[in-house]
Amino acid sequence: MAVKYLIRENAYHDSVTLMIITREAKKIEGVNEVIVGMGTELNKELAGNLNLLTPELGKITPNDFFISLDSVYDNIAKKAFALVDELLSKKKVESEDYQPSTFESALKYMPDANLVLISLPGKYAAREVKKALLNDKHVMLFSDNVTLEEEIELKKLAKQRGLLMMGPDCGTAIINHVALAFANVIRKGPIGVVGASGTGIQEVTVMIDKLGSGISQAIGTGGRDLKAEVAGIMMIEGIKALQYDPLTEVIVLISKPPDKEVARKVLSILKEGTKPSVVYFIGGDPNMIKEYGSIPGLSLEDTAHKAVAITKGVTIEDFTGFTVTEIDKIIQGEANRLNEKQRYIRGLYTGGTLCDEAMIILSALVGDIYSNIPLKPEGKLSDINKSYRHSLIDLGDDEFTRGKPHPMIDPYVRQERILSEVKDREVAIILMDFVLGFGSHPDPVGTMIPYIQKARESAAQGGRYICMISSVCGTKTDPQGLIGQEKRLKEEGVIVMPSNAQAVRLAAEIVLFKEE
Amino acid sequence: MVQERIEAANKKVMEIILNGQPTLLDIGRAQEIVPGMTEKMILHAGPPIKWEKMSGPLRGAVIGALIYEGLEVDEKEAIELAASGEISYDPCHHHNAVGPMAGVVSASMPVWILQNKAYGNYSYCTLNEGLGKVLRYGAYSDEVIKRLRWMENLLAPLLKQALKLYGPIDLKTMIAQALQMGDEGHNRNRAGTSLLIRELAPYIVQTKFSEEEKIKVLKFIDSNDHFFLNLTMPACKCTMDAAKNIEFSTIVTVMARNGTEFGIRVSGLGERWFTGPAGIVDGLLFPGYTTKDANPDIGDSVIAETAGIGGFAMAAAPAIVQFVGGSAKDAINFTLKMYEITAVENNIYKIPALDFRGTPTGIDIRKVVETGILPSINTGIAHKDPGVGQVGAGLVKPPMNCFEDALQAFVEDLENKNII
Amino acid sequence: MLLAKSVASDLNDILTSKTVDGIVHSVFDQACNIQLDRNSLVTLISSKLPNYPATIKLDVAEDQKLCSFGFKAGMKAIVNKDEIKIPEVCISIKITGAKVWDSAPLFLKPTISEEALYENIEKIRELILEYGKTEGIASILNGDEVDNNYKDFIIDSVKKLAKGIKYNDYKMITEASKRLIGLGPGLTPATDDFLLGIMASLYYIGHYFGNYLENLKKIAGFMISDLLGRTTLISEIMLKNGMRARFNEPIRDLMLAITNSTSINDKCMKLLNIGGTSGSDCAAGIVFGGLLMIKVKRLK
Amino acid sequence: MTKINKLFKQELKIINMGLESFNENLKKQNIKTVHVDWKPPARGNEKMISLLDKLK
Repeated sequence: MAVKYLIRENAYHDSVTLMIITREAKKIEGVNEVIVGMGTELNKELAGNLNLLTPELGKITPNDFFISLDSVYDNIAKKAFALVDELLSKKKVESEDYQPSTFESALKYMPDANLVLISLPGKYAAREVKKALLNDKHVMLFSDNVTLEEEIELKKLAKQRGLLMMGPDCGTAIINHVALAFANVIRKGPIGVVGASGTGIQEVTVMIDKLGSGISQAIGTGGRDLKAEVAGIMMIEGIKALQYDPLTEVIVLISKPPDKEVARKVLSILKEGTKPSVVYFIGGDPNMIKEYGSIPGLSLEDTAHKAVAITKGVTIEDFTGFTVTEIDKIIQGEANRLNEKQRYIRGLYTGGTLCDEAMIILSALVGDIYSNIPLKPEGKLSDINKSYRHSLIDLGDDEFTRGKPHPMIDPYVRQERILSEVKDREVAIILMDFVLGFGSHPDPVGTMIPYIQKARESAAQGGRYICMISSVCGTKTDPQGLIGQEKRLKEEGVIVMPSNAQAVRLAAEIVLFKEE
Repeated sequence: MVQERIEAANKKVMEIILNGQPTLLDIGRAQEIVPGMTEKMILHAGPPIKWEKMSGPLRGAVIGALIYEGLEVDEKEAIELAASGEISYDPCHHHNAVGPMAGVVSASMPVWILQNKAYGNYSYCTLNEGLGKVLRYGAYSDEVIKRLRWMENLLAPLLKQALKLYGPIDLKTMIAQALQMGDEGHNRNRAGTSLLIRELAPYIVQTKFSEEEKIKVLKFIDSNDHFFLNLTMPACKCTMDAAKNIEFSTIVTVMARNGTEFGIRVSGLGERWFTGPAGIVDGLLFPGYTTKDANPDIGDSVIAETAGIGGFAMAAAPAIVQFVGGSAKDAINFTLKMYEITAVENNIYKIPALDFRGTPTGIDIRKVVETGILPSINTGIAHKDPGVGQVGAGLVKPPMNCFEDALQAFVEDLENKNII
Repeated sequence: MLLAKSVASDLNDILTSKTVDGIVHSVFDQACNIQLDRNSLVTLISSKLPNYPATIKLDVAEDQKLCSFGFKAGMKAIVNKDEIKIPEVCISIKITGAKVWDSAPLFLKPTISEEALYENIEKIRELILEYGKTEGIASILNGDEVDNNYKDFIIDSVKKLAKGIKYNDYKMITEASKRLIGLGPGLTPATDDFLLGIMASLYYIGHYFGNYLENLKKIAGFMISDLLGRTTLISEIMLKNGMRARFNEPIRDLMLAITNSTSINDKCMKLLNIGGTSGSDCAAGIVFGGLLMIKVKRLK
Repeated sequence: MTKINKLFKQELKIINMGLESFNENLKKQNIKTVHVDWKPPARGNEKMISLLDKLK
């Protein structure tokens, strides 16, 4: 029993408000009992009966307002009292819908704002970021088209003031369990993530959640942070913050292969700290990571597996297999339904990093991959609208999104693309990602289903079966709901794999099985 | 450096505006009272305009005024005279005066005499004629002229006597009270008119006029919710006038329309007008009228918004927002938006619905240009033909170029002075 | 300047031609209390509310909230029988000319049978349980279904009070009431509303059974004989008015309906709609007191 | 403690500038936000921006 109380002398509140306060305070988890009222003898006596009376409360008069509650946690009591204050001071006027026109004016309405989320046209963004930083607000800058010079200047300013400056082009962050821009609903847990890639963070955090663990923070840095020019300013600040954060036990780093010098710097910062870390430089060299004492991830999924393994204190093993039972049966079954000529995999991706990861895994298994964002220059498609052999397309790349919404918001590009892909007689497998979470389309699977059906019909008319493999980057608690989305894909005969890595691997295995 | 100078100048301007003490003193005859007024002069609303450019309602009001003054007897002759060059036209604003809609003031018209007690300057405005067919909307039929004569011969002398008995009336407090009773001081003047009647009635009764005359006067005021508008306007005028010509200030001291053009004046830019085409009012038209009937924006009444009431105090008068099909919340948002372009929150004019936040006061041309937010103005809509009258009411915005031109002139001024 | 629409007759004793200073005690959406001295309050209420003893109803728009006038607790108020001024917000309220609402008790000759009276009270109980708010102590009418700290805390005292009234045991009444004043959240703690309801039944149903008002008043007096400092000022004054059989309009209307009519739903709903739980708590008191008085009939 | 670590302990209060859907998503998560009804400065009029800058 730990009694926390609050007294307001000569404060009068109507009973409706007080009832709401009692009700709301009781709802707070960790509050065992609460009494709210004026300091009359009987109210005090009742408080005594409920073990909620303190000597100080005993002294108050009937014209003093009090709230007393039982909770062992200080922070919960604070939360309850903050709620009381909020309810008591609630303005009678509903003016919250007013949208101020400038940052300065917004500050008047929320002087204690601590983060500014900016998704303005890149041309104007830097100016607003600067204002935010100068007002000591942390920033998440979603906008792209911010120059490298601006980025460096802003990040230096942020560092100097001890602030987060996530971005530019930062698509995902989860701060204090709030999904910012494109992010999933992830359990609370001991793993802290710093990532230079939006969908990379999404896939890793989703896998962590699927494995039953959770995250403390997921900090985005924007894609260019680990370039030589930016020198990993935000990655380093992020790592330091996580090292200092008592709720973080393991640190996970995700980035495209960084500049070598920057990589050394970042890894040495990790080395200086006491917390274990898993680092995935997508397609980068794992040896350097090992040299610095961090554990290299082999895929986004493997990265999550290893981070979770560390928190559980179990042996850390590379994970490059499947978690699906009877996988051989699926491989054989699918391979047998394809005709002789069907040989190629076509990946239609909405998540850029998922596409990167797919290319890396796939190229190791089946050889050359073509793409609009190829690993090697020779893999560049001459016409991005026309796939060639094994092709993995990032439909979210600039060339597709110019003047159009990103396919994670509106999958229109993919709807058309799937129909043209299946016309190609050599296509065996369509590989797709579905990214859930805040920011994404409210029903990404639903918008594709009619086109999946059409694609199947069109192939069937040519006497062909098309193998469709997908992975859904999402959790059960995402607004779209993982289970429903997966179920509807399965109903359409689409194979749903638990991760992008496994989906890619399955596609490769089917193709390889057929070739044997 | 230059920014500090501007801020300091604006601070001074805002102090003057907030300290203003508009007080109603008396009633007098325009020619005798209004500085620079002559027998053959007609004052009008808005920035300067020639007869040829005048819109329907303003022309109608000029014709009516000429007939009223007995300078010409019929319409045809009046039109000839109006165009002859013999009559000089001048904005009310050039004579410390303001006038609603056409804003026409001629020599014999009685005018309210107000003084800004804090700074000693005066302002003037005609007495409100009521609703329907009235001179300010360009009507000049016999009934209009007859009413004007009645106002000159009975209403004005009677009120003058009552005022003498009462003494000076503090209009600032009265406007502040009206704002707390659902007026915004431009398009809704019901509370203000009621407050005025309440103050004056005991003294009207004490005047040496006949019972019948007193009854007629009281009924006349009572029948016209806008009676108080012609006091709010000069109250705002003498408040703003005290703040003009303050070097380096970017605060707007005058906004006005003549039915053809919208014009503004800026404290730091002296007597210069910056004009653009007057807009069409977006609002509720009375049954039977369409937007085609509407004259472009007209009148000096926008001095209310310039001084921080009217459209800027929309949140105080949710009833008004219905003109544009809005809700009470919209009314609040209209006001909140105006804080984005104004310098301060008023110390006296307060809005109950915003927890007594002061009204947004003092339009800063820099803020208007930077945010792209234009002042939102509550106003009546005049029929474009002379003599028809009011056809609706609603919201209007000034043309952006007024503010852009003023900003450019302001910068050029500073450049010429080698300050920047 | 605001006008008063109506003014309660009992304010005659409080507001005199002598101008006195008061302070704004508390301000709510629909009411603003002005404290004149230790023992007296004048309450300004919006035109939406029914009449109460010691209140002045303002002639303002129905949806106009009083807090929107800028009144704040602690502001000075200058008061006499003609006018209340709150200089800080430039508002004066003109009382002269307002309609007087007579807050005095209104006892009519009973016109319905005892059976109908009983049914009326049962009806009120049903309405409370269906439409009322039972977060206060109205759940006392409902056995043990609702888990409610307040109810459990007072049940014994309520029983004791009933016994005291039944046997005309003044000491027992005082002791029981003492354990019933000032419990619950809000400005008028739930139990105070409950006691007020009991007083209403005591007077009106007591009168129905032909009891002398003097005797009823004596009991009511003992109910609050140990009132001082036990509850909030507002509640204290409410109970004192109740002791003098002065109730607000909905209570009075309901009491008149109970003893003279067979259609009480409207009147009861009006009472239930008062305040947060106040109306329901008070109605519960009326039911409790009513059933008690039916049992007691003539005081000993 | 750095400001970043302080942030980790605070309730997020966010000013959103840009996509309104981000603001809606934050509201769905019960986060207090103010959405800025942002417009390009001087409506994107370069001449006006340069004039304004001269006064700064």
